[in-house]
Amino acid sequence: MKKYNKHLMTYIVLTAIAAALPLGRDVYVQHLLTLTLILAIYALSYNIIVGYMGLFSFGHQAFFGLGGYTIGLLSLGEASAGRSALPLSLAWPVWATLPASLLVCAIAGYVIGYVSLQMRGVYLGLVTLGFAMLIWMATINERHFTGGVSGVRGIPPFELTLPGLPTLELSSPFSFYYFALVLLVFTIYFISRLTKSRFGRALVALRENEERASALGVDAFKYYLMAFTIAATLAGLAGFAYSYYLRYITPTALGITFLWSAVIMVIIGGTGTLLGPVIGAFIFVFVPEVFRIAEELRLLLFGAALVVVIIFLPQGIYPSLVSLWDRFILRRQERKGIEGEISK
Amino acid sequence: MDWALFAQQVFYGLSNGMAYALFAIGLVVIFGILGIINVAHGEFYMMGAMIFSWLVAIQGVNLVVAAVIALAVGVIIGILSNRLVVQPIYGKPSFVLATFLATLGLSIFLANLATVVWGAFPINVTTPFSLVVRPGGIAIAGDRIVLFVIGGAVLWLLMQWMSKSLLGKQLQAAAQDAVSARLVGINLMRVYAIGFGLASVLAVVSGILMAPIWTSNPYMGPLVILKGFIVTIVAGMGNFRGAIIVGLLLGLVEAIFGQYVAVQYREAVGYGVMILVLLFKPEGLFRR
Amino acid sequence: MLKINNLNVHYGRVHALKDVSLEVKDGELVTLIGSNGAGKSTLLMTISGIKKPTSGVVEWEGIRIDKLPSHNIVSLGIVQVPEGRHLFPKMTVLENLELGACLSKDTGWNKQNIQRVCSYFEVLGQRMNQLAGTLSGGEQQMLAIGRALMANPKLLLLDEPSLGLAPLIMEDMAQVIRDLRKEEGIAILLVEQNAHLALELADRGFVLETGSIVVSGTADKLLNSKLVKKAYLGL
Amino acid sequence: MRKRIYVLVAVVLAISILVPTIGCQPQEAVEKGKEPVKIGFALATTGPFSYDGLLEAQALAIAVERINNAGGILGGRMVEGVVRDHGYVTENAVTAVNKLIFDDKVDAIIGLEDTALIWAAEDIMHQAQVPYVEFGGNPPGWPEAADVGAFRIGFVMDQLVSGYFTYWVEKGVTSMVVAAPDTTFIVDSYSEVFVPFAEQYGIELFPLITYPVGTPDFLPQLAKGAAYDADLFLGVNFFNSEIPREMMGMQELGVPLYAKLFDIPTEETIVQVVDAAEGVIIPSMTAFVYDDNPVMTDFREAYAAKTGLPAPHYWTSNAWMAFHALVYGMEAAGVTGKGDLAAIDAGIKAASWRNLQGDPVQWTENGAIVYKNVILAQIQGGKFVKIGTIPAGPAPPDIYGKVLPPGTTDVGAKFPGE
Repeated sequence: MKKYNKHLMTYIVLTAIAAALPLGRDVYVQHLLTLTLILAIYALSYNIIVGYMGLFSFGHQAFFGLGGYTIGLLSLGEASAGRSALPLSLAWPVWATLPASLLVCAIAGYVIGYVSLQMRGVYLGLVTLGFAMLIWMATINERHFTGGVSGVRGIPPFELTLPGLPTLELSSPFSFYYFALVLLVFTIYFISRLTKSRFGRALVALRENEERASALGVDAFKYYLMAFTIAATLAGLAGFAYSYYLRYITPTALGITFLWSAVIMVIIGGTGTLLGPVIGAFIFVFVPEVFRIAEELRLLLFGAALVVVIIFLPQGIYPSLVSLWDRFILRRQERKGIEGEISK
Repeated sequence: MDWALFAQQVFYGLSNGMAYALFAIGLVVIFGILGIINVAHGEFYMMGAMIFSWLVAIQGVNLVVAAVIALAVGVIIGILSNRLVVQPIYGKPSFVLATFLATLGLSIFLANLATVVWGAFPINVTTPFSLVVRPGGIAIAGDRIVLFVIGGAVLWLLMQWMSKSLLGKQLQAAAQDAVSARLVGINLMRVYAIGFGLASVLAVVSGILMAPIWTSNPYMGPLVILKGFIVTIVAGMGNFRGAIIVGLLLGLVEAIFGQYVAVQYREAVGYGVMILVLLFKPEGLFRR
Repeated sequence: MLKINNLNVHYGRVHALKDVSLEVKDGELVTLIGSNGAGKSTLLMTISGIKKPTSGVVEWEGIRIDKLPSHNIVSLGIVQVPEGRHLFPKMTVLENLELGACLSKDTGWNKQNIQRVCSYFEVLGQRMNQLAGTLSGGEQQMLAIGRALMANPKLLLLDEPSLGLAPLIMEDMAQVIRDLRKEEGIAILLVEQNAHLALELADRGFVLETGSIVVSGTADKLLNSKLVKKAYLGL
Repeated sequence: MRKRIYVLVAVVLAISILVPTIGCQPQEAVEKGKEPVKIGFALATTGPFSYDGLLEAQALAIAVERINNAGGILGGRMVEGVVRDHGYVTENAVTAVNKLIFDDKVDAIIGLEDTALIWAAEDIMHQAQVPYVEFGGNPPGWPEAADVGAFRIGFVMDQLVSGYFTYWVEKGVTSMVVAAPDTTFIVDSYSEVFVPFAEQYGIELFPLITYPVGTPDFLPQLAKGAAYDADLFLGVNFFNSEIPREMMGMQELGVPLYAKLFDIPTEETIVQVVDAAEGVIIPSMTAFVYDDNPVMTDFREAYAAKTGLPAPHYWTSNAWMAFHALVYGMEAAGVTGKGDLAAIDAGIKAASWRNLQGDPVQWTENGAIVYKNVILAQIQGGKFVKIGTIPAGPAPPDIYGKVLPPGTTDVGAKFPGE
């Protein structure tokens, strides 16, 4: 119990520091931080598949985009008239679009997972990629329904009205940052509870040795499908935040570039860790910005940086930091021990 | 039914398919031997096409000389990539995922490097074969015939080399069972280096052959890499003959589907087939 | 010839071999018996250079080989026939044999060598162009040994050659092992679960339990040892 | 577990130290009224579209240098250009614009050469009261009448198309293939612009979606279009790298009359590809290139003096035009317009256009500066030759927001021989 409290305290401290980050910064940095948090949720959801399940999925971007598109299509209303070529004007409020987008992603995740989770390894990755590409193609081509390549424009700002409470309107990166922070904290809490549950332990057992876990009576397919659906739903949550934040969504959001970003964030940060993907998202957003000192070379440098990091820290940055810290602490303890002996 | 148009589509489909096959075969080599997906394969292909086009169209170098230089640079890039990017992480845990990211980083790097060196403007090459004949109303372009002839020859040589030469057999052996390959005394690291070199040569060859047909720019790699994935998977891992057949079929099916069914979904056919094959025949269509 | 001193091998945190020391002399047949998971295969893989030891020394004819890559070890004459055969299933018998000799460049000599292998295993001669994956279990084992012989070994590491074989074929295999020793003077390190067979063939033996050698000695001595009798011979 | 916690705190602290270092630039004290006018250029300097972006950046740098050599604007204030890359990706465009406005603190923004990019970033710029000039692809109806301080230099799809239809109808064209890629918004505009005009002019239209979503070779699709056997094959495309391939394909397929709706990147490329094809006609939406316009003459001369090369047309000359519209507007308004969009709005609209006498541009109702004419150029004997001017036609009735029922653009519905 005591240990749990200490843990909780750390997270509270971390959240407090995170909450203090955008204070006093200009909107540009606030925007980057907000983007980081949204992408961190997305990376965490991808980490469930890659890190905790130990499987490949190259189709995760589809769920991110589906979440975003659901918002886009359901929230358009009279206010967006003239700004969108779509004939839709459903004008659903936030409390309705949120469950809708999560539900769409959960169903999509369940269906795609059900079909493709019989595969393993690279094959699973490519079959999910196939599904994602099909969804992407349909989004581009069925423009009477999706807005085509120009995307959905004129998504109303995030506005939550609950009875008895003042209306919550988030129209600036600064205010959206705290909303995204709440979502991120929820996601981290949810995943940490999940991994500590019986379900999470079963997943880890499956990751370590699927045959043995299956022999012990773990229904691999059922667990994988469940986890895949959860990951898809969380990706939808990230897409939800993304869509309301930028207030505009294009097929890029479910295209292959968002697969690359997920892969980069999770692997650079550290697969199978709770905070690795968050660090990965930070790096993914901020490092290309740091390279803005040379606008034309920034992606060249970013590509090179990716290679270098993965060669020297193939486990990702977060686990390497932990082990570095380990060594540091150990050495200090050793030194202390020696000093202690000398003083005796 | 307009038969001339049908024949035209078959011709275009097959020549596109030849390009897919030629490109994919290098992916098949790497995927077969190392079990990894080389995302940067498209950029090897791009480097081949760009170096060749730049030398021929901008510098006025002789075709053959340009091709040789492009091949040489391609081999160097392939071997260096293997040495500097893949080998350092070989055998580490999560090797497959790590190489996926490392080669992704490499592909970003190479595409942007090419932009810095040559600019992103497309380079167009005309060769002495860039002419068109129209037997029976079907447009047959000389460059496509060259693609068929040289591409076919390269694929045939590759198959012969793979099945006849000791080195080719070593490559196959490493693909089939890495541990016993080491136990019979095969130097795995050397085989991997050769495999990577070979794959990049094949990518460069396909780049050179495609340059006069498709024009070259630094971002042409990602356009074909997904086709390569489809071919690799549908054919079955490490299956060369299958990859050639599937590549040709993919081009053909896309052209015919685009002509007679729905042109905007022609790309979907490949993915649909890939999904179905993986679900019902996961070892690939052409199991040897 | 082969000398192993205080060898330690880890798989992650699992200590697979603990201070193992043993020796195989010229032309000797030494057997290693032990139950499943005792570390027998790990020992062979370490000798072959597939698995790197955490500490200890493996010496072969006075040269340290524990840091050498596996192909160099093969070229020194230490060849392993791995457990479960590990053939190249999509290649023909002939190709498998050729790959066994992939370190030698002399093809004429290789042909002689193939004939030599066929003299031990006549069946293989009849199935030269069949895919290795389609052979029966016994034939596969023959091919695996044949492939190893193609490399002209001075020391053959045999890992469970009798596994999954019918008793009759097992007897054939035992005969081949005897012949190899007698006619070619090849030293053999034989790993077996079938302790009866192993000790019958061997000059000396070691018993490996959870990574440590617990008993060693001549085959006769082991056959009469209480521990071996109880645990491995089922007497 | 505890060390983990330390690591976390260390990382977060590192982040919080790193974050403020981004976006902190030393501010030099400058005499009030003499500080430079900062203009942000949001361009694609990386990615497949950098062939445009880098050229635009180059042209804009020359423009900035020239203005400064002439003594600057607004009573001697120098102009400072800040290039920020968006790589043609929507959320990167938002980032680049945020960087320009809140970190670089620019007075105005030029760039965002694509519909999706401007749509993603327009609200940010408008809320920050930063005037912006766009010079790329435009959806019909943008900017909206309410968008004070938002400008567009270039073409308007509907006027371009209507002028085009008038021209070809006169030439006796009664059927037309319109081949558009499936990755640009042109496909959307297709139903909104082409179909109403075709109905109006009585032209039979064969819609064709071509071009890659990752297809390296779209000749099968062009072959399909060629088989419609229409009087004119009209290529509509955005992705420049495809133009040479497209033209090669037309040549290969023996299409008799082939025209492009937009300009092409360089004369060299196009001539190299279609040297002998007399049937190929290219309209120039950057009409200035072939017109005797003082601003464009300046552009050609300044570019040649700096680089020794002929000036690239396409978006580059649009960028040049946009820059001058902005600085002349600032001059006329007497302010940069930042924080006071109405002033710059009036300024740009009232600008003397001192170098634009006889300018081939006009204002549209919603506040865009568009070309009055479309210049048609033909390749003759390895050179571009101006063959005529098409006056911009009227807009078709209610083209935007009018969504045609699904199936109208069903590709292949009218395929002959089926």
